[in-house]
Amino acid sequence: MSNTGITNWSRSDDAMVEDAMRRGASRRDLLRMFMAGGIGLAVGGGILGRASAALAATPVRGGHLIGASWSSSTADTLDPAKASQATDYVRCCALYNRLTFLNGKGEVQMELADSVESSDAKVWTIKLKKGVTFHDGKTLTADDVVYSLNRHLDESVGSKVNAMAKQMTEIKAIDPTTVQITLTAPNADIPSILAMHHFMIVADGTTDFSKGNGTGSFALESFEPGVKSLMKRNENYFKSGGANVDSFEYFAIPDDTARVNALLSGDIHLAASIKPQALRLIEAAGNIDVVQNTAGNYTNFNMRLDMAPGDKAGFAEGMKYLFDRELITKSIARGRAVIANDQPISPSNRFHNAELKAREFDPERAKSLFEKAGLLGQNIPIVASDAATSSVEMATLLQQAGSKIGMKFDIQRVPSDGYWSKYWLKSPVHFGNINPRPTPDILFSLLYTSDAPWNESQFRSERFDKLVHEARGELDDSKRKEIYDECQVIVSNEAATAIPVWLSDMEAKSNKLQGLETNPLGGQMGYAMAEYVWLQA
Amino acid sequence: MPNLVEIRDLQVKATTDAGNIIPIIKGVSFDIAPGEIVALIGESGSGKTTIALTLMGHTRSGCEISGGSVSLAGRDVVQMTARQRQAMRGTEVAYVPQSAAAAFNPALRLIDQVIEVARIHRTMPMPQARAKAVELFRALALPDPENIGQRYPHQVSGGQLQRLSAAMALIGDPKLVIFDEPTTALDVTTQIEVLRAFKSVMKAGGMAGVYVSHDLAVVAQIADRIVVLKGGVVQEIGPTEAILHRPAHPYTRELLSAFEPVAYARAAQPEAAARVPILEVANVIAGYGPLGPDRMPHKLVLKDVSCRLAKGSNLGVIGESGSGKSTLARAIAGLLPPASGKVLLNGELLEPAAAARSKEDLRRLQIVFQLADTALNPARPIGDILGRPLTFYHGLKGAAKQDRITQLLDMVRLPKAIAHRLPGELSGGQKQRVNLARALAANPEVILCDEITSALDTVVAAAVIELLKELQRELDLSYVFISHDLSTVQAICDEVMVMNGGETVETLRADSLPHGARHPYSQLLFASVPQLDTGWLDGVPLRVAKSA
Amino acid sequence: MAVSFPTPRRLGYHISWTGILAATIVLFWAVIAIIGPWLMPHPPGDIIDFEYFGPMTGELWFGSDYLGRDMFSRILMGARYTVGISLAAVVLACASGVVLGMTAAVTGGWFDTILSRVLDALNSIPSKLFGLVMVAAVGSSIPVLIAVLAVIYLPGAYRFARSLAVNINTMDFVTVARARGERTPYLILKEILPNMTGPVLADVGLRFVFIVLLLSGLSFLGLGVQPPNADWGSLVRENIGGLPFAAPAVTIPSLAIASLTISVNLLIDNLPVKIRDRSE
Amino acid sequence: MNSQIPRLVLGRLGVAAITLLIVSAVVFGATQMLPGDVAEILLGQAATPEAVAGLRQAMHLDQPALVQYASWLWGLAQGDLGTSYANSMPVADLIGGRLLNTLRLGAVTAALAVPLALTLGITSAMYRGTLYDRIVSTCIIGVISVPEFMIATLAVLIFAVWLKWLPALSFGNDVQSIGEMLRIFAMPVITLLCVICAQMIRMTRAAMISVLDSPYVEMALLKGASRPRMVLRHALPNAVGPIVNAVALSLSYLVGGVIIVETVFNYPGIARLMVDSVATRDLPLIQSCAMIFCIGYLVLITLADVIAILSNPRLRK
Repeated sequence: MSNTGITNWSRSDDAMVEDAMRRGASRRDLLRMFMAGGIGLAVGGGILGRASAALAATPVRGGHLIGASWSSSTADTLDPAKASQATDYVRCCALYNRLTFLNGKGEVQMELADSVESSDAKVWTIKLKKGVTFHDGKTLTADDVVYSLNRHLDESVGSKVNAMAKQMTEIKAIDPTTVQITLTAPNADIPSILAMHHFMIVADGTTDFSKGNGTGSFALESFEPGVKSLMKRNENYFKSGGANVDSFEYFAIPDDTARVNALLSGDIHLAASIKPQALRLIEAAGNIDVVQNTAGNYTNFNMRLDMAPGDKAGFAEGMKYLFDRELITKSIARGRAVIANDQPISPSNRFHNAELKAREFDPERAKSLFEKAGLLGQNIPIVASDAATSSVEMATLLQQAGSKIGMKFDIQRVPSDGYWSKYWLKSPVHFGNINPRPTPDILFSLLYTSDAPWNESQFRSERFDKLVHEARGELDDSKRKEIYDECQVIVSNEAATAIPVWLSDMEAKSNKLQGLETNPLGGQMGYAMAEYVWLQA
Repeated sequence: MPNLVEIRDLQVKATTDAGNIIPIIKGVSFDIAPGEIVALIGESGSGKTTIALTLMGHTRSGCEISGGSVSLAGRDVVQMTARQRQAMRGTEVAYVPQSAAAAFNPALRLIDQVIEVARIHRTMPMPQARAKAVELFRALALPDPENIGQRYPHQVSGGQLQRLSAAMALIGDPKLVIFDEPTTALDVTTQIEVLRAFKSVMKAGGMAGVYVSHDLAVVAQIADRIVVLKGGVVQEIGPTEAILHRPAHPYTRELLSAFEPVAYARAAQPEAAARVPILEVANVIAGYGPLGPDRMPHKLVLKDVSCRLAKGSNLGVIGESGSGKSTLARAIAGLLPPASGKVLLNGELLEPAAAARSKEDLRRLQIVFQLADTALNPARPIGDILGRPLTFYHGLKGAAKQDRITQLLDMVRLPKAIAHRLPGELSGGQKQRVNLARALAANPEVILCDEITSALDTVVAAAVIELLKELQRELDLSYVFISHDLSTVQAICDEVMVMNGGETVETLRADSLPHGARHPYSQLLFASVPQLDTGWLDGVPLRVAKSA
Repeated sequence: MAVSFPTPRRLGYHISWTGILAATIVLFWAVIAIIGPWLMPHPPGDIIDFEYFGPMTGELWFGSDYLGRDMFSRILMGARYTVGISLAAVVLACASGVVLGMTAAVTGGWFDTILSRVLDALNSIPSKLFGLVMVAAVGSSIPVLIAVLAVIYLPGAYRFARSLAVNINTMDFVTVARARGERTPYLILKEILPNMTGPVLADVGLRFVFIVLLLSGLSFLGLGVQPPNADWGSLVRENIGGLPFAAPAVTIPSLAIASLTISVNLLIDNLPVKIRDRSE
Repeated sequence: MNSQIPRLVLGRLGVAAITLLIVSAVVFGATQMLPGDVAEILLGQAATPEAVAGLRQAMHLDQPALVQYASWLWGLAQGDLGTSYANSMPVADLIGGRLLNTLRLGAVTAALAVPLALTLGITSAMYRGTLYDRIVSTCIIGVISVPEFMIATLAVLIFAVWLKWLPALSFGNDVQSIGEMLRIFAMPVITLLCVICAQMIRMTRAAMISVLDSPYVEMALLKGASRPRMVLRHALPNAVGPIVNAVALSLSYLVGGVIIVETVFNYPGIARLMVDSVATRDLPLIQSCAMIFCIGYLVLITLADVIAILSNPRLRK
């Protein structure tokens, strides 16, 4: 990935968080939540490397933890509302707390809140824990929560979740430890919404966030945007024990090779987002573990159906046949990927349609399809970018396959810088990168229904829209499975989005670093690792 | 009494960039007695400087002593180790360069350079060295001997530098001093001074000297014996008197004859003045730098100069460096547009700036520069250089052009084969002829000759003058002949205009020279020209000396 | 530079052995750049080996790259881009720089002053950053790359040419041409240019080297030729991960760059000299 | 006695003003071509039209770009670099530390590079044509023909990853002791040396050689001066002009050109700051960085000219 590609990461990170909050959108979960405060869904087949062995071990206190992310700039911020990249999230998670959070299994847990309850899912009452203090000594009150939530409604703040927060019509403090939120319409997801990183609680009236004054397990020592941050353990943290490490240093090393080298040389304990090509070196090193997480992240190939050449029947299908998924898995992902079948529900999801087989690599078939579409021998531009993981490599594979059947694809590699605002969703034929969503409903309503905000191929189908809506109301799991199976078939065949493989996100860490688990909110334990991990002496 | 220097069968070879080895000194032998001054005379390429340098065990890059011996005070310089030579240079044998201006380090104070020899060889403590330097300055008649050493080279005049370089040579009390054309670059009035100074200190110090020069007249004043060289071979060796008055070798005679001022004998046309002058310059004022409020240039060089050139006759312009004679040529040619005044060609007014003049006017008035090396584009073959004006002015092409080029080359007595050569491959004389031919290519009516013979050896120069005369007869040309050398001007001009400090001193008929001069400056100027007579220098009235 | 080659003695030229060797290498790469694509055993984008950073084998002469593509083919392809782009850029930069420089020197005055200012300003912008901004702005296509590289190196060439031309301009033969009434274009092309070809050529060579390196530098910042093709710099950069294993995928392109730049340099330092023996 | 220098410097100040204006205009033009503006970039995925509009308004970015540019210039005229769009910190604060790092690295490098380059350049000119000369020049060419990032990465692998002698990362701002500074700067400096020395050495050699051919050096030889004396006392003072010029040009690279070194060693310098600011379309920051590079360049070449003048008595008067 490029060292300037901020936008792409902000984008995917936001999406990751957002999916978590949208979890449990089914009525059944809603009911459950009233009784039990929410049960989790089986989320992301988080495969743990050797690190998992360490889980059993008991935490060790002390030490100076150094982690390195992949992108950072002067836009780095400690304002949760503006947080836009892994680097920001990790820092905010260490400095602030949310009312609720999601554990490794994706279950909603209470953090600053004692309880989040509603009788009608429209008016929500939040009871706060007592005796929680900010780093500056101030005690947490309802006003802080009201202020923190209201900020997102103010457009001049530039909050990432402004749209999300709009549903909150009224946020008021009942008493110092009780906050009441009134919504435009019932929404059972509030507990998860509040678990978003952006909804972290800041002190009432805070406008300058460079101090990072929160309730979190770490207190800020120093912070230089685009350079690094240094934190000390918050000794009077409200959770028992608090963080394990004494101090926590975090920054970004944009250059992939440099990041790995820094880990190998022992300068850092954790290097986020490792390229498959680096694995050989890392494994050779011996004292390095790789934490791999295949939760359903994918890079897909989008052909807009409302533009040439996507509007020609058969083109999309042809392209799907032109993907050598075998080769992609082997060469590009170095085996750290699972072949996909052109639809977004990953095998780790219980609604995954196993009957729906992935298309074989079949150039001849593709050729005949292109012939029918009258596109054979035409020159078709493909927009790819380092912003969409491995898209450039995939594009080259397509190009080669195409050249063998007389299709000319000319690859336009564009800078990651500005890719998501300039090319994604806009170019006729381009690559995208989508992060895991735990429920089919989110994925479909986000990416494929007629009103979907990111309808990458401009796919329109009443039947599909109807099915998705139907499924949202369906209580019977098996029935929903059937419906979703059909949805997946429709997407796989009709939507013009080729999804060749499920990619996995890899982090490399020194084996001194222990207790790092996977989390549906994203890498580095949903960016909250600092509070939980420890350094083995 | 043994000789101080004994050169026996000296051989020097040079390696060309082609890698060919060619001999440039072919077995030269001669002696120098202590306190004796021997002159090496010869034209460029005769190897005189090379021989002089071997006395210090030095050869210029690409050359090497390939045989023979150069013994100085009994020790063979050729066999010496580098260290021994270092030790010898400056103390036993010292060098006075041709161009002191170039030989002084512009970044260092003069005194430090003068006494450097003492510093290098630790011959004496610094204060003493400085004191001695001041003495030498005084002996060499340098102004303000106490403080002149504190100046930098660019702050003193050429003549003074030349004398300072002598001081630099003498500081180490060498047994032998080598003078390498030390006065060639100087004006006559300055030269006389420097010669005086050299002669006196040499006599006083009783030092032996080698005086390298191409100018017999100068050598006559200072040398005891003369060695005549040509092509790296000794032609004749003898006492100065003998060489001057009883030359045995034909080449020596040739050299001498080139010196005899051949008065320009031609049927004087009394009515010449009556006719419309082909070129007329009226009250020209010109200079360099930005125009001042009075619309006069910042640095005025020509202050109201007027002259006229009758058709078919020649006007000589003579003066020392800085007199503005070359500037006059540039002003006429329109290269330096006059600030005021008129230039008329055949009675028609010419535009001040060349750029504004018509092709025809440009064609009729051609200028030939002093240094053929820089006046000919070194990157283009002679053919092109001559061909361009033919195409430019006369639109000649192809065969016609080629024929004309051959004609031109023939006119200036050059083989047509030269057309394919580059200037760099020609000798000085050949280049100057090409330079001339280029002007002729335009079929001009007037040619401005700016010091065209100054850079040439006397014999070659004489030949070029002859050529000019012939061409004039054939092509009915008129020359404006600019020079600092009286004899050349005499040799070709009807009238001579003496210039000084940007002003006309006086205009004289050539045949009345040199004794017809009325103005003191012209008298001084003419009197300063060395004569082929050993007694001349001492005979020159001291009035000349003071004003130098 | 890539097409200059030693001229035999009998034509009156003299060149050292180093010069000949260098010239041969430069010539070799020049030829590869032209015919390379026809020599490629595999298409440069084709993944023919599931092993990545593979070693040199009889089948894969230069091993395989980070995707298991044939390095040999990619090097051959890369030659065209490295040599081609750099050559185009250097010619563009130097041609325009020299012409502007000479014109400025000959005409002088305002034209000279303004031009010098502007180019000096351009010179003060760090080349890589300028390249980065430009390519981020208008995308990374070959014409853009060439243009950017040319713009970056134009000021240098201009400065160089101008200083040379100023000196030559004072020569008498230029004055003579002026006195003859020649116009600026003639003065520049016929009188001045022929006298600075030597130094200008040397300058061209040096800039060529710098451009090759800058190109590789830009590729490090993610700008370069469109895939599957890549210039040598990009090859080094995309395979830099193989450095720890000294994989041919990274060493070979580096060697290619080195061999090219070094020989160009040596060639400049040992340019053929015309034999000049004065004929008297 | 010395009216030359002040006049030159004053003149240069005027020129500098113009140059800076031109540069800022060029940079402005370039940034206008970049896709997206700071508001879109900051909101990233959440960039719904109304959100962007709101943020733009809040950041006063709703007026046309040209106006913003003009107002920034106006601010600059009053010595105010403006405030960063990306994180509304004063640009001066953002640059401060980074600039210091860059200068520190630059200073250390220059302190090593200049003496090294001069010695090598002068000696190889002194012994022109000898084996030593050939070895030096060959090494130079060899070094400059290896891509910068290659040298840097190789250095990290060898010294940090394998030998574990030096840290792979260099944070300029946490230097306590000299020893630590050496450890931290070692690799960046080595890399930079490889990049900038070559040109300086070549130029120095060339300048020296041209002077060594001059008559006054031959004169020194004929005075019996030793080779070192000829070179150091007679040739060097006259070669200072071109040499300092070459040095200045090479050093100007250390201000803005070290982007690759900063990236590989994660060194928080000003070059990376500008790259970041380009990524976030942070106009005031971009401009300010450009200004700094430009000023650095101008200062260096002016300094070079001043030294050249001081070294030459003819100009000094």
